[in-house]
Amino acid sequence: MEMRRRSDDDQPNEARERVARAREADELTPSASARTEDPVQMASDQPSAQPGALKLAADRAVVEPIVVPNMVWTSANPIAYGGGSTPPAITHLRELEEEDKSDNGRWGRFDIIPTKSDYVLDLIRLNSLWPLLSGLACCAIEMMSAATSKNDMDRFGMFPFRASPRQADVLIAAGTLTTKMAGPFLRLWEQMPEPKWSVAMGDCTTSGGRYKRSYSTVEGIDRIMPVDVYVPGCPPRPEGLIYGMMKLQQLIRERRGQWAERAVGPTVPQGI
Amino acid sequence: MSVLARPWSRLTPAGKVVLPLLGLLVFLTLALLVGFATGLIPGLIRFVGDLLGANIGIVRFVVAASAILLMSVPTAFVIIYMELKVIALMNLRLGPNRVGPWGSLHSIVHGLKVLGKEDFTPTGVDVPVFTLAPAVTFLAPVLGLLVLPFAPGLLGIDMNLALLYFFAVSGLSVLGLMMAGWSSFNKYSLLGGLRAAAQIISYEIPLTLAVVGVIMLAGTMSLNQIVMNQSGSILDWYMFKQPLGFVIFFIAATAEGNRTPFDLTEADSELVAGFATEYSGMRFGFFFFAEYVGVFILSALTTVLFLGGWNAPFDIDPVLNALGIRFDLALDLARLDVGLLFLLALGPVVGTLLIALPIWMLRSDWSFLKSLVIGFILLNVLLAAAVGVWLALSFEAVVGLGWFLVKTYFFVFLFVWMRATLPRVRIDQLMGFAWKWMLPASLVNLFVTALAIIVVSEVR
Amino acid sequence: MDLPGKGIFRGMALTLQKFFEPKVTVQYPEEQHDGGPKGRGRLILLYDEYGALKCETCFQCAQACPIEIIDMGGVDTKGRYHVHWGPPEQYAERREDSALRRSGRPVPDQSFVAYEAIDTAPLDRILADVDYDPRQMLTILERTQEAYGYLPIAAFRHISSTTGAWYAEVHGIAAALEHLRVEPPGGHVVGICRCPNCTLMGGGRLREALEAELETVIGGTSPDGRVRLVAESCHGESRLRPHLTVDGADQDDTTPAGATSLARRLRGHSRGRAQA
Amino acid sequence: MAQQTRVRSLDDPDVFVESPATIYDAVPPYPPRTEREAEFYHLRDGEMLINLGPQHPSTHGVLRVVLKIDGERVVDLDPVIGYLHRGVEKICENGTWHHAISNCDPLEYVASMFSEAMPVLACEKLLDLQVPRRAEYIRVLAWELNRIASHALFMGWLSLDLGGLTPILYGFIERDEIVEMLNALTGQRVLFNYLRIGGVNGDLNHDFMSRLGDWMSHAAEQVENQTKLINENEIFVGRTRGLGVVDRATALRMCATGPVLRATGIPYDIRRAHPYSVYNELEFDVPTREEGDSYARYLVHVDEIKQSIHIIDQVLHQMPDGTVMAKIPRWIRPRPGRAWVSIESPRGQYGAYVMSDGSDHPFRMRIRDPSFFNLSLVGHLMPGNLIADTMAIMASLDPVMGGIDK
Repeated sequence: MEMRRRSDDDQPNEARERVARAREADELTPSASARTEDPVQMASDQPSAQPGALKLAADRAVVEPIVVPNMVWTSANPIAYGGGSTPPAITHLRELEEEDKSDNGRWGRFDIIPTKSDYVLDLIRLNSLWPLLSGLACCAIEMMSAATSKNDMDRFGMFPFRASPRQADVLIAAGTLTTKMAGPFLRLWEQMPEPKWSVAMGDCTTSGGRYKRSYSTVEGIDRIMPVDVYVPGCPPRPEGLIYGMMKLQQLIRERRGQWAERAVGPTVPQGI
Repeated sequence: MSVLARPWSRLTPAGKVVLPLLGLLVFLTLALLVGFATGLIPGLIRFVGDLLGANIGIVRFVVAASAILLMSVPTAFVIIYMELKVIALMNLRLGPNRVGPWGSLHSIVHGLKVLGKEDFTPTGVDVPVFTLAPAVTFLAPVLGLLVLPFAPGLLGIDMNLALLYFFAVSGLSVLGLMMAGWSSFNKYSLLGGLRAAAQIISYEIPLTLAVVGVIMLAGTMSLNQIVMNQSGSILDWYMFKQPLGFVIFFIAATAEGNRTPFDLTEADSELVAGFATEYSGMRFGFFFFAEYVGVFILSALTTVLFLGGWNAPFDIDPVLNALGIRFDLALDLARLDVGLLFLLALGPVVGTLLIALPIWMLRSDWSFLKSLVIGFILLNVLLAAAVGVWLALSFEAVVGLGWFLVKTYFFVFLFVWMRATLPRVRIDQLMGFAWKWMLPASLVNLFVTALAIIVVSEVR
Repeated sequence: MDLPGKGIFRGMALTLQKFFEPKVTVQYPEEQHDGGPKGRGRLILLYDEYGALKCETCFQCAQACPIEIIDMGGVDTKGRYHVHWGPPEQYAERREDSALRRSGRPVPDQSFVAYEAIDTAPLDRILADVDYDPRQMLTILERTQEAYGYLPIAAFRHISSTTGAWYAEVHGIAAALEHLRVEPPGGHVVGICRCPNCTLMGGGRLREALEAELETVIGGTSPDGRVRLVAESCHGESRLRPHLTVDGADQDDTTPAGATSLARRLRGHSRGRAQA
Repeated sequence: MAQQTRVRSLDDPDVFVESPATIYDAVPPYPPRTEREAEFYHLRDGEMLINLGPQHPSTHGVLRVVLKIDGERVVDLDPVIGYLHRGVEKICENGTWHHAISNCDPLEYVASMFSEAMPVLACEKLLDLQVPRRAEYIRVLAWELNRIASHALFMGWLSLDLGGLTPILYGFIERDEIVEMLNALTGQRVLFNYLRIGGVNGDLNHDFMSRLGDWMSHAAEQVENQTKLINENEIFVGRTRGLGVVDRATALRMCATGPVLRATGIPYDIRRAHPYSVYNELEFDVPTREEGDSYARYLVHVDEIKQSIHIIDQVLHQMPDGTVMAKIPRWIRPRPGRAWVSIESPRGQYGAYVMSDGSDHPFRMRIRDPSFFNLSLVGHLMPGNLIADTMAIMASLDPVMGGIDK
C-alpha cells in the first residue's frame, strides 16, 4: 500500500533552495531584535508615541508553502496538464450505482425485500422529524431562529423540540464541538432510539471551520459520529437549516439516509 | 423449509406485519364466501344474535368499552392538532401545513411515527413497573370516558355513582406517573413523579369539594341525571348557580390534567421531560395520548357539570315556529319505485358533472379529469352535509352531541390558549395555592351553597 | 390595588388578538431571501469547459482570508508538484489525518485509504454456507482467510454489509485474533527470538539489523511484501548464538552483517544475490 | 428486556454473560482532590446530586451545573464550565490584527457586534488612530441595534425558562427584524465581522435604511406588546420578584456589571462612566432598580431597550457625512505597548487587555467577559432555592457560554 509521510527529504531540492533564498533576500528586521526592546509600555500612558517608529517582525510575514510531490490528484483533462496516473477507484459506491432504483437503494444490496408499507413508514417518518433541543454554540441561535415565527420549521412537522434524547429523531449538531463536550454529545447520540438521523449544522461541525486550528475542538463531528446531512455556513441562515432538513427528508424518502453500515469516518468518497 | 424461511427473514419489520394481515384478509374473504354458499353463516348469525340478546347488559358494556377505547385515539389526534395549530397561530406562525389540508394530518403522522420508533428499555430500570406505567396512565382517562353522557342516550353506563367512579378512576393516572417516575432510574423522572404525586393529590381535594356543591343542588351523583337537571334555559346551568365552584373546578382541573400553568410534572425547562424522560417510542406515545385524552375528559366533565352537557343554550323550535320554517323531511323512498333505481344509477354521475363542468370551464389550467375528481369530492361533501343536517333535524341525540362537543372543545381551546400564554408556577406556589386558597374557597362555596338551599326551600 | 388575575387576562387577550392577526412566517422553499446587498454566500470554484478547475492555485484568497480558513492544495502548472497552502503548523495538527485528507494528501491510515476491489464470489459462497449469520463471524473470517490467503479490506466491507454486523465489529474480531491477518503474507518468514538469553547473545543487534533492512518491525511485512518478520521462541535451548530461522529452518550465521545480507538475499536485491 | 444487559462472552461466543450495568453519575470517578470537592461530594442523608447539563434546555448552551439537592431544594452547587472552550485568545495571538476581529466574533454570539469590537478598539488605541465621526456613529448605531436584539432574546428566554412558550417567539420576531437589518448592512446575521480597524466595513446602504425606518416606526409598540404579555402577569411576577436578590456589596465584590449591577441600584454604565466612541454626545438615561432581584433585572432590560431606541433616534438625526474608514497602513503593526479597552455590552463590561510587541499580531490578548463574572454569582444566589428557581436565576443573569469558556 502506497503511503508516504511528508518529510524534508521528500521535498525537491529546488523548492528548498527557493525558500532558503527567499529567507535570505528578506530585508525585514529579524524578530529577535524587535523583542529585545522593552515591550511593556502602557499605550494609554504615552498616547503620543510615534506610530512611525514601528518595528517590523519577519517571523510571520512569510508563510512558506508546503510542497510535496503530486501523487493523488490528476486533471480530468489530460491535455491541460500533461497527464498523470489514473485516479483511485471509488469502490464503495459501485454497488450502489449498479442498482439506482431509489426503492431498492437501501435494501436491495442487503438482499432484503421492501414492501410498500416501508415506503409509507418512511413518508410518515420524514414528516415528523423531531429535533433534539441541544445547542452547542453560535449556530444554536440560528437553529432556534429556524423554529420561530419567521422561518417556521413546524410547517414540516419538525417543531416539537424534545428536550430528552429518548424522544428525538434528529440530532442537529449546532455549533462548535469541543473535545470536552464530545463525550456527552456522543452519549446523546447513543441515547436516541433508532431510526435516528443527524445533521451537522455550521462549519465547525462539518469540518472544524474557523476553529480547526484550535487545540481543543473536534474537527468535524463526523470524526465521532455518523452524519447524514452537512449544512455549511458560519452560521448558516435559518433557511439553510430548513434546506438541510428538506434534504434529509429527501434522503429518507429515497432510502439513502441512515445506512445500516454507516460508520464514523470520512463521508466524502475518496478522490473528491 | 428454507424456501419460506429465507424470504421471511429478509422481510422488513413493516412487511412482516402487513403480509400476514393480507393473508388473513384473503382467508376471511374466502371463508365468508364459503360460509354464505354453504349457509353456515346465516345460521351462525342467528345463533350469535340469540346469545347476545340474552346477555344484553354484557354486550352493551363490551361495545361501549371498545367504542370508547377506539374513540380516544382520534380524540387525542384532534386535540394534538388543535394544540399544534392554535399555539402556532397565537405565536404568529403558520404551524404545520404540509400533510393533509391545513396540516390536519400532522398529528396522525406524529402518532404513527412514535409507533415506528425503537422501543427501548434503559439499563437499570425496574422493568415490570417501567412497562406497565404507560398503560396505567393511558387507561385512567380512557376509563373515565365510560360514564360521560355525550348525548341523550349516548353514554357507556348510566351509573348512579358516576361522579365517584370518575374521580376514583382518573385518580389512577397519578399512579401511572409515579410508577414511571420511580422506575425510570433517572433523577429527573423521580422528581417529576414525586411532583405528580404531590400536585395531583393536593388538587383532588378542591376538585372534589367544588363538585359537592353541584351534587347538593342536583341531589344525585349520576352524570346523566345532573345533565338532565340542567335542561331548560341557559340560566339553569350550574355555572350560574355555582360561579365560585366553577372557577375552582376549572383551575383544579387544569392542575389535575398537568396543563400549563401547572405542568410541573413534565416541565420542559426544568426536568428535561419529567417522568417521561427515559421513555421512547410508543411508550412515550401513551403518555402523549393520555395527556390529551385527559384534557378531553376534563373539558367534558366541566361541560357536563357546569355547562349543561348536551343541552342547547336556547330552544330553537319556538324560533323556527315563529319564523314559519318547518322541516318535513320524512322521505318515502318506496314511492319512487323504478325512479329510485334511476336516482341511484344516474344521480352521482349527473351530480358530479353538474359540479365539475363549471369548475372545468372556470379554471383553464385544470384538466377535465382533475375537475371531475374535485366535482366528485364536492358532491360527496355536499351529500354528507345534507345527511348531517337531516340527521341533526331528525334525531335529538345528534343535536345534543353537537352542543356537547362545541362546549367541550371550547374548554379544550381554553386549555391550549392558556398553554400558549402563561408561564409555569413553582411547586411551593402550587401547593400553597391549593391549600391556602382553593381549599378554603371550596369550603366557603360548600357552606354558601348549603345555606342557599336551606334558605330557598324555607322561602318556598 | 389591581384585580387579581388582571395581568393574566391582559396576556391572554393579547394572544387571542395575535391569533387573528396576519402571520409573519415566510414559507421558505416557496419564497426565498435574496441575501441582501452585502450577503456573503458560498465560495465556489469554477470549472472550465473541459471540466478542469479554473483555480490557478495562486493562494491570493488564502492570504486574504481573515480567519485563515482557506486551506488549499493543488497541482502546479507543470503537474509535477502538489502544492499546499495553510497556516503555519500549530499543535501538530497538519499531520493529523483529517487535515491531510482535506488537503488532498495521502493519509497514513488504513481505514481512510481506498481499498482494492476483490472477486467476491468465493466469499459469497462462504457467506451463503453460514446463512449470513453474523454470530458465526469467526467461521466466516477463517474460511475467508483460507480462500484469499489473508483478509482484504473489501472482504470486511462485504461481510459487514451482507451480514449486518458493524464494520468495526468485523475488523475488531480480525484484529484481536492472532491467526487472522489483514495483510497479504510475505514470501518468506524470518523468525527471531526475543528472550533474555538470545538478547544477551546479540539478538538485539540482530533484530535491529533485520528491521532496518526489511523496513518493518516484528509482526510486519516488508514494503515489497516478500518477507515477513515474526517473533518466535527458542524454547530455552541453550546455544551460544541468538535464535534465527528462515521459513522454519535454523540459521547458523547470526551476526548482524550476516543477517543483513540474508535479508537482502531474501528480498532479491542484486548485491545480496551476487554475494550468494 | 433483560437481553440488553447481556453480552456475548469473550471466551465462548455462544454463551451470554451478565454485564455490569453502567451507571452514569455526577460523582467524579476519582477521589476528591480538594477540601471543597470532599465537602461537596459528601452526601448527607436525604441529599442527592443531579446533573444539570451540559445538554439541558435551560442552561443556555453547554454549561453544566452539579446540584446537590434535598428534595426540591438546592443545598449546594458546583458549576462546571469549559464545554465550549475553543481557545479564541490563543488563536487571536496566532493571527494578524485583522484576523483577530473575526476570531473574536463568536465569543458573545448573541451580540457579536460587541465582542468583535475588542481587537478593533485596542488596536486603534495602540495606533493612536482617529476614527472618522461617521464611522463612530455607525458603530454606535450597530451596537445599539444589537443590544436591542440581545435584550429581546433575554426577555423571551427568561420567560421560556419559566415555562412560557410565546414571549420567546415574539422576541425572536423582533430580533429577526433587527438581524435582517444588520444582514443588509454587514452581510451576516449572527457573526457580523463588520467593524474594522479605523472604521467600519462599508457605509449605510439603502436596504438597511429602509428596513431600519420600517422597524423604527413600530419598535416602541413592539416592546410594549412583548412586555404586556409578561410584565404584570401574576405568575411571572410571583416567580421572579424577590428571587435571587443580589445586594450591592456582593455585586461589587463579585465584579458583576451590566444590568445585574444596575438592578442593585448602582448606575454604573461604561457608556456614561468612561465614555467611548461618541456616547458623550448622546443623551440617554442609565436605568436602575433598587431591589436587585430577578424581576428588577428584567425591568432594567426593558428600560434599556427603550433607551436604546432613544439613542438610535438621536444617532439618525445627528449622523454626520464623510468617509467611514480612516487611512491605515495595509499591514498593521502597532507600537509595542499595552492597552486596556472596555465597552458596555448587553451583559456588562466587555473588556480586552492587549499587549503588542510591535509585530503584526497581538502578542497577548485577554478578554474580560461580563457573563463569566455575572454567572459566578450563582454560588451566592442558588443555595436555598428550589430547582425551578435555578432556571429563573440563571436566565436572569443571562450568561452566554461562548464568552465564558472563550
